[in-house]
Amino acid sequence: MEEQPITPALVEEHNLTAAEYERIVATLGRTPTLTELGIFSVMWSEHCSYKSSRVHLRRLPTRGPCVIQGPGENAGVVDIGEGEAAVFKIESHNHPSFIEPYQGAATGVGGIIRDIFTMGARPIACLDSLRFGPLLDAKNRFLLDGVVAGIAGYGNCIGIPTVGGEVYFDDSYSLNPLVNVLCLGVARRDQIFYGKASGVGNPVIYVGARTGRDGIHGATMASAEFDETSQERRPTVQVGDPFQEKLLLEACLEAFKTGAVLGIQDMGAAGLTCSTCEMGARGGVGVRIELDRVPQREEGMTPYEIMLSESQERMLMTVAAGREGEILEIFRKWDLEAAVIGEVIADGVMHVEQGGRVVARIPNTALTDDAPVYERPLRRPAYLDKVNALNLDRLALPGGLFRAFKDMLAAANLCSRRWIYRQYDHMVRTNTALLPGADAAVLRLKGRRAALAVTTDGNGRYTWLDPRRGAMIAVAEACRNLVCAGARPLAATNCLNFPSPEDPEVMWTFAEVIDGIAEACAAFGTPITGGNVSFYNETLGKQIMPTPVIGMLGVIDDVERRMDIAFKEPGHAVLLLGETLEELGGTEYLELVHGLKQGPIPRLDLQREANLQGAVREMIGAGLLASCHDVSEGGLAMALADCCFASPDPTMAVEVTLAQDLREDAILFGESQSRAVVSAPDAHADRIAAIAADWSVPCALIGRVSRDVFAIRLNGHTLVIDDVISLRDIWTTSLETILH
Amino acid sequence: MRAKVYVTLKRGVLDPQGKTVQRAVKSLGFKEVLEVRQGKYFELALPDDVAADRARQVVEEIARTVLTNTVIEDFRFELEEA
Amino acid sequence: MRAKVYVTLKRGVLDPQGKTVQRAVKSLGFKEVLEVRQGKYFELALPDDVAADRARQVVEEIARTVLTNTVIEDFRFELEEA
Amino acid sequence: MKFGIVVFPGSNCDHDAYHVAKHVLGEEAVFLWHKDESLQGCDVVILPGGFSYGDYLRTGAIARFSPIMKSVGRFAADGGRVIGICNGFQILLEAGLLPGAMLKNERLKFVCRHVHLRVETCRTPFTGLCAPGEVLSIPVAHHDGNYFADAATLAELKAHDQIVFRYCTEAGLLRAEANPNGSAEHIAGICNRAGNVLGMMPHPERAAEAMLGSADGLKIFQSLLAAPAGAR
Ligand SMILES: Nc1ncnc2c1ncn2[C@@H]1O[C@H](COP(=O)(O)OP(=O)(O)O)[C@@H](O)[C@H]1O
Ligand SMILES: [Mg+2]
Repeated sequence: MEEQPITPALVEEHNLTAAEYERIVATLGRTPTLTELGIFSVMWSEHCSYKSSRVHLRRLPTRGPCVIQGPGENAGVVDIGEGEAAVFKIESHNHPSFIEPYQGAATGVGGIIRDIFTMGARPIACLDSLRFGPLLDAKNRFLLDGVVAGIAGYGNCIGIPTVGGEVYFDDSYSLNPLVNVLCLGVARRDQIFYGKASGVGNPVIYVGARTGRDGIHGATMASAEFDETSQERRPTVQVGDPFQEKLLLEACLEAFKTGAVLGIQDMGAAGLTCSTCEMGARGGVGVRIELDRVPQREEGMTPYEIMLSESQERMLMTVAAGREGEILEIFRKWDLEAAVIGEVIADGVMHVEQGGRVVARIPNTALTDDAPVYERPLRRPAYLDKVNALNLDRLALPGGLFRAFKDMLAAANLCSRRWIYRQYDHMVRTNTALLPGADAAVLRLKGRRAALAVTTDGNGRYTWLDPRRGAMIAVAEACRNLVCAGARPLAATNCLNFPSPEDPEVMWTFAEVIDGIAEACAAFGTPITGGNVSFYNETLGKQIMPTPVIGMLGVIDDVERRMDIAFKEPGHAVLLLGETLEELGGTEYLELVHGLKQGPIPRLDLQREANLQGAVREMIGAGLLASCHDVSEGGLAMALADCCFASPDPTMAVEVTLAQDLREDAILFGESQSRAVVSAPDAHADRIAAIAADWSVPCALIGRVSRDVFAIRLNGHTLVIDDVISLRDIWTTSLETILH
Repeated sequence: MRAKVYVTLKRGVLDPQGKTVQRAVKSLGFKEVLEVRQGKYFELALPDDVAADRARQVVEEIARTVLTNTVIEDFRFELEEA
Repeated sequence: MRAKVYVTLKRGVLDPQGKTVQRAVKSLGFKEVLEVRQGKYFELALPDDVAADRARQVVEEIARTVLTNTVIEDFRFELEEA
Repeated sequence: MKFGIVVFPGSNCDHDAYHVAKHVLGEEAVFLWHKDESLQGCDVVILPGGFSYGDYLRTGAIARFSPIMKSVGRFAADGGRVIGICNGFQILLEAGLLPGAMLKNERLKFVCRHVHLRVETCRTPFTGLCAPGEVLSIPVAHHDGNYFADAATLAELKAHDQIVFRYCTEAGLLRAEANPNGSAEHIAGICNRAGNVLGMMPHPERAAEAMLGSADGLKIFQSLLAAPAGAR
């Protein structure tokens, strides 16, 4: 069966170019078997090999005093003090979620959680970063509903709280929703596990779910190997089993405690193939496996199918010789499948046998480090000049700014995300010290004074209009969100969602985004410890906006000093830190009210941003603030509203009086960077002003927290005034209203 | 008229529900059960005077578009006079 | 041998899932559908050589004790030769 | 006092309950494995929240067959104190240790949020430190918390003062909008006739420290510590 001739058509169906195929033949010194062709095909795919992105990713800063493990492992690891390490990473599951939103999103959650506990960490939280087309379209509502239910279905069941995230709506995502999930775990610093095989003769153990014919993409050809029925039995969608993964998680953590586990890797994309060759390559050894010993869900699976299956909830581990019994016993206790399927060998090859016959034998490095790398051509997109030619003089103020404000409160991109996060168990494990609705999620570390803060950010419209600066703003906003929650930003992860890398204009935006992230991360001292690249987010020629999502982790030294965004007491002074410029390009307001998706996007001065963050940290550290919220999408008016609505008291309101010689809409809705709204008792106002002055951050007393009446006055007239309860109502229920 | 619609997972699609039930059943001592697959079952009530053809057409379409996730599930249905 | 078990909510127990499906069906323009009730459907595989009586007894017991919560649900089942 | 927290496959609030018993209350706490039968001499058994067996068939349906549940049944019959929280409540219903059943939430969505509970009876060892009618703020997190019982059972529950908590507004009023799941008579928690077995959907273990937004749940655990001893 294996002797099926490899034809050019077969090669093409495996998404390999003729040149790549020649390279395979040269590496092996012979024609590959069909199984080998399949293995090369998945390992050299964009998804596994990063062949288009690798040359660019090298420019990201990945080192720093806190970094224990940077990119290259299952997840990044950073030191969080007192012998503990945080393990975190973000992953995309965009394409599967479009095909089947519930299962696509669910298995995305399952996959990233495995990446975390495979490193020896107990996962403590997830965040989800989502993008959909406009909700006017029933198909997009269906996708949102399914994706949120899928994330909830998996995360809630496995018992890991989904504590935050973000969601944006834009037409470019209509045929390509984005589903990115970040998972964060905590481990003992000295008990991190790596995906590395070692010790010739050590057994290799397969644990978890049985292998089925799930998600085998490679070949759809009618060939001798695959008869009609096996085609039909090959589901394109994997079904997640969070219960199984919960058992796997507990069993793995228990197995790690024995000291018998030497290396472990989860089977995600490219399943058994990927874990086998990567573990071998990292350890500089080889791995020999026998497919007959692999637990299988169905009969008659071919080596091709077993090696390429993407069945979920599976792991591969190497164990100290002689101690396999102990490990198998633990998995049995948790009612899980576990079997010794091979051993570590000296040759650096992936050696696969079935029925005593060798079905694949490939040098590990040919599949990993030596996989093709492309310097794809780059070309600055022509659209950029056109969309960055906004002339504010030609932009009329809307008839009623109050009306515009109400529309913004109800806008899908700005309204409350309650409908989403209430479907997520965001409290399980009892660590969530800042609930969703804040700038960042805060997780206490039981038994310690310190806590972790985590957020995801990425405004696709910004990066579409200005890839480099947009990416820098994403990093800046992520840091700012953490700082506003009282944290010190530590390190970042990133998920880069782009259309086809074969389009030079896309590749140019990709390169720009990398440079933007690199520059900003270097400036803020937040190295990138891992991430994910998702290309080919385009359907029928329609491309998504380039959408980098930054996940940022920070530490709060004293959890009691965490900060939230809610106004606390009527009478408190409300201050605006930072400078408001006449900037409307790229804003939510410009698109919502004027129907314009135009730049230039807000300026970002890294030094000013650092000053703002430094000032805010000092104010929070000194215990001066009652609330703190960064100003982002929707501008100052939205930020003020957020601070009111975040209070459990529905009558909490604010009255501000602004005086500035700028367009009124820019003052209210402009998205100038490096700003924050803070509130504090009057007695602290002087010290706040002094700290701001020290950091050269403009600081203006703009109003007071009030009760019932929400009012914004500008240059002597009232722009907005209403009963806060009715405004709050618009904002809280908007998503529900749109969706039901 | 009454329609009964059965929705089952396609062959080859993992059925965690069924598998879990099967395990439980086994551990309760029912060794005879070799496999359990779990699906959904719907009863639709239609007016008695709907023509069988029309009923068939309506139920088929509802089953396909609403009751079944055709990416992973199949369905079949029966019509029954009340 | 194959057993098919149908579990449905008792009359009088509210079925919000069925209601939601019904609403969806209606909004799609199928005015004919008067009511939708959602239940569960199980297929159990038994060895071919089990005596029908024994099979009946086993399936009945599994359906009653495991597959159904008799406070809110009823069940019925059929046996089928393979 | 010794707390035993049962670990079913799929339990995920077991560590949270343990944390409260051991580190917040400073009492003794042990995990009880579902395949064991011994309750290790515990004074209180907690059936924690989570998704036992994935809740794939029905919530709590399979967990009730665990070996440990036989012992829990005997323990309860002898007057031992048992709290089922969320999935634990669902298991108690499936096991017949409490009457009624759980349906899917009326709105068919999982719901995680803080709710208000009115304490309906203080006669139980779980509510001894509460005032009648007192309103507690405690979160819920479930997909199947829509309590159902037929009219006769509901009448029985009332006749024997078995309704322990009801969902209410902050001011203690029973209102549809304060009921997160459509539960009959706004029921959030019930006990058996003797009062030694409590099932509740809200999670008191998530509201036992001010840092988490509320410490009202602690009252339930503290009531247990204050109550005269039950069976062993
Ligand atoms: N998809 C989501 N899942 C969970 N929480 C979300 C999601 N989207 C937004 N949130 C939460 O809603 C709040 C507001 O989100 P966002 O407007 O993006 O905040 P910011 O502008 O401060 O970054 C945050 O606390 C965020 O974590
Ligand atoms: Mg944001």
